[in-house]
Amino acid sequence: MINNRDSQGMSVIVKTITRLTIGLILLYGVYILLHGHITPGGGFAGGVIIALSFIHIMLAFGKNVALEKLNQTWSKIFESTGALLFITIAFLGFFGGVFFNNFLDKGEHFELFSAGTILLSNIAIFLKVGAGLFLLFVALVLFKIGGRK
Amino acid sequence: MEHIIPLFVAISLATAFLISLLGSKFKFFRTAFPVISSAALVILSVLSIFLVNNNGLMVYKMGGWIPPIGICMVLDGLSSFMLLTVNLVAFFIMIYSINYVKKYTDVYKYFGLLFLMLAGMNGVIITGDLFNLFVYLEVAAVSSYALVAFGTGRQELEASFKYMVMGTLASGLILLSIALMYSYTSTLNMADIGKSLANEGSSSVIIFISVMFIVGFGLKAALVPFHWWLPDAHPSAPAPISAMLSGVLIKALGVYAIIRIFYNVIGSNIYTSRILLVLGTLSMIVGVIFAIGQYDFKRLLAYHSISQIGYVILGIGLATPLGILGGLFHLFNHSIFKSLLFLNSGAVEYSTGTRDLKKMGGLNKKMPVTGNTSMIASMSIAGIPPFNGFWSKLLIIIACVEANEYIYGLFAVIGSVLTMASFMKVQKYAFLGKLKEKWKNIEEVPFGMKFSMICLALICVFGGLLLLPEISNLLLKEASNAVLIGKEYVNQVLGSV
Amino acid sequence: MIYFLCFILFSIGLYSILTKRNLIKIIIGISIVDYAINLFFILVGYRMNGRSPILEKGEEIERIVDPLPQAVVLTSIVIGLAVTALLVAIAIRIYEKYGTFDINEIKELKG
Amino acid sequence: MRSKIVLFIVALVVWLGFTWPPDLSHLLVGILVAIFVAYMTGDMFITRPHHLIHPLRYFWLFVYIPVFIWECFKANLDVVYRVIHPDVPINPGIVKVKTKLKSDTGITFLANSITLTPGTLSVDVDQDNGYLYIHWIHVFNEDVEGATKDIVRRFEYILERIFE
Repeated sequence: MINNRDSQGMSVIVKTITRLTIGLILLYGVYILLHGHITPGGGFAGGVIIALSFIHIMLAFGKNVALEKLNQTWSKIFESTGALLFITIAFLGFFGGVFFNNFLDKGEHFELFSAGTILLSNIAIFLKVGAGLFLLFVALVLFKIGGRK
Repeated sequence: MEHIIPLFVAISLATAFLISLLGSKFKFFRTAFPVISSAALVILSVLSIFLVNNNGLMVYKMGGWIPPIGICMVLDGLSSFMLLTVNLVAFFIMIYSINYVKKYTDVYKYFGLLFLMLAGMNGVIITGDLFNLFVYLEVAAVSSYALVAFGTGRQELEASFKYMVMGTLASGLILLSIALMYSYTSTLNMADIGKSLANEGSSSVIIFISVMFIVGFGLKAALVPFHWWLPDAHPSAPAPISAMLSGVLIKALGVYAIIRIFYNVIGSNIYTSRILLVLGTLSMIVGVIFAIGQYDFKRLLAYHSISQIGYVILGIGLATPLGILGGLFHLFNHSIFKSLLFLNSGAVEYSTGTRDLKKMGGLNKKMPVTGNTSMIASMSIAGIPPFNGFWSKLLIIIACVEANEYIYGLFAVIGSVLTMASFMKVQKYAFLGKLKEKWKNIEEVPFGMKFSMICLALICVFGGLLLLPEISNLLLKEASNAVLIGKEYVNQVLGSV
Repeated sequence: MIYFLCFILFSIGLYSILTKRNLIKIIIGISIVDYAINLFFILVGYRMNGRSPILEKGEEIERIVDPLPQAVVLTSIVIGLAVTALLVAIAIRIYEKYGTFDINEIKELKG
Repeated sequence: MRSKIVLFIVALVVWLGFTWPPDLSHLLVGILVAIFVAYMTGDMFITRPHHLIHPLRYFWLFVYIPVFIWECFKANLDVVYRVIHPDVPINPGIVKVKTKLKSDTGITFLANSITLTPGTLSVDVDQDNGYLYIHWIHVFNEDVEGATKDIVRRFEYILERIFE
């Protein structure tokens, strides 16, 4: 359980609002991510929103709470996995004859499961962008703390 | 067989991310894996040369989309020639790096960034789409910024910042000219742009775009009015990275893009050739004059890079078959001997810990491999027969005379003489003469470093053989033909869809 | 007319890069240059009275603005993000080593 | 754990709102996404889940909305008067007020209500002693009791019934 009266982070008002909204921000990011092929958005925008929700936790509660939820080792693994997944999807296009071929069933317009590999590519991009942006922020923040000592 | 075309980018990207995922855990991914992967790339480039020789120009449609709509990759003689150059140098640098980078922490990041840079360069060379070229260019450039700062010392950081500001500005200009080009032709495919420009005819917008392309890619290639970031950035990087930057990066990002855009897409005319001639000559002379006064080994080499890029641009600016052949041949030779020289400087720094020529002396006795290979490379860069540098410079000078551009030919000779003078200084201060007391206990560098230096030196010695008709038809003729066909490129690309 | 405003923005960024002494201000100048170019690229695809290029259920496509520059600029923004992050990281390291952001005091190397 | 379940339900409802009209694929994906969201951030969503089942609290929340809108309206008129009056009769300053509310959510709602009302702005909070620091466009009362009566009381008696 997260203690609101912990001295780290911002005041109780910010913490309470963060507690109430953070889940919905995360949900919205996932929505943007999963509907990237039928509405505006996609892997990059969704990844940025999801990364921002973790950055939000870090700003409100301090770095320890955020790193408990998603630590650096895992973010690094997610980042590389995302890129590899994207290349793997591109390689799987050889099943359809050409590199990057959209070999899956395209489906109907405006359905959630349509557009073949684009949804998978979006998820790969999300892993790369989300983890990358979070790592970037963590790197800059932790470096600043280290420099002050 | 045509499926190997996207592999140049895909393999290097996959290697980069595999290294960054597993490199911190397993030693294999920090040592053998980069070498294996870049060896695969070299084999693929050799394969691509034969492929081009058999089939002519090849277009690969990404994802099965037809080119003006989808993104395509184009493999022609020039591309395969550049791919061979880049991947060959990269292969030797990987072998060299395994021993060299032991002094750094987080070695896997080094190899990851190096492969990202390689992916960017291969992508620039092979792509057939103007915006895609910009993206790959930025991939290569961003990883090179990070690699220049890899040592995180005071000088490295400062050089990297300077390099980054200039590089970003150059990228901005390139993007701006791409935007203008898109507004003028409403397409981004290079062949389609060429077609639509041919229909529209010339206009002042095209001149504006050309000027911005020359400034942008000239900044990337470090031609003389835009050169002043290079002597800071290249010496500050770790030695293998300097070899990579000076040897291939400025060529893949700068010279190749200039050739492709001005000869194949916009179409060459008398003004662009004249501008290239003047810029080339200026770089040639100014670079070597600055180089003579330097006593920092790597800084001297960096100034020579500017000078030698001048030769390449001069040869290409002549726009005669012989001139382009000479320019491209010099491009290949320069990447070999300049990489070798930077590797030599890295070996000297590895053993003695200094880059100052005045503090060295007589190193030949303790480091025979480094000394002799650097002797070969110096003679090669100075244009002494029978090394490869002689043949390409000879071709360029003959081409100048043939084209009745005697002045430029004269400048090329002067540049060559000055180059020889400055490398005699290097040999005298660093390797010949009496061994100083301080360096009694130094040792020759480890095997991997020796191996790649010797291999590069052998290529220097036998590089002239590339001009033999059989090999030349395969490699250099194909490359220079790809440049010479000019706007015919457009028809070939659109015709092969 | 509006294109010239982009070029003015571009010039402001360029001015900031060339004359400011503070590393952070140079980074801001680079960002301004980036945004000016992105804005210009977006405007290239504009068309009079065009609507956004989003296909919705049960609608015909007519008079949409050019979607290609938007896709392209999204990529360019990502690149800009990467470059800016790297610039800031290097600037922080420079501050750690030199203790200042002033480029007049950071000149161990001379062009 | 109960907090996670609550967030799961809320997330599922919001997801269905996003993807209206619902069909089977959206519902299935929505359940997975809601589980993910609840797993990642559910432990910080609410601290006292048992309060959610009291119907009286929802009634008072319902009452609170018109009260808040009315107070907001009055404060708007007050600020408009101060702005268009030629003398601009303002006397800005920061006052300290006392609140009886103890819970985090209660204090947050009180502070945000005060901020949303024109003319007053919560600057800082001292939760241990129950003090709020308010920036006021025209300070009527400088002492703690008077200011508390003017600013806090109008919201506090309902918020107390909702959140305490």
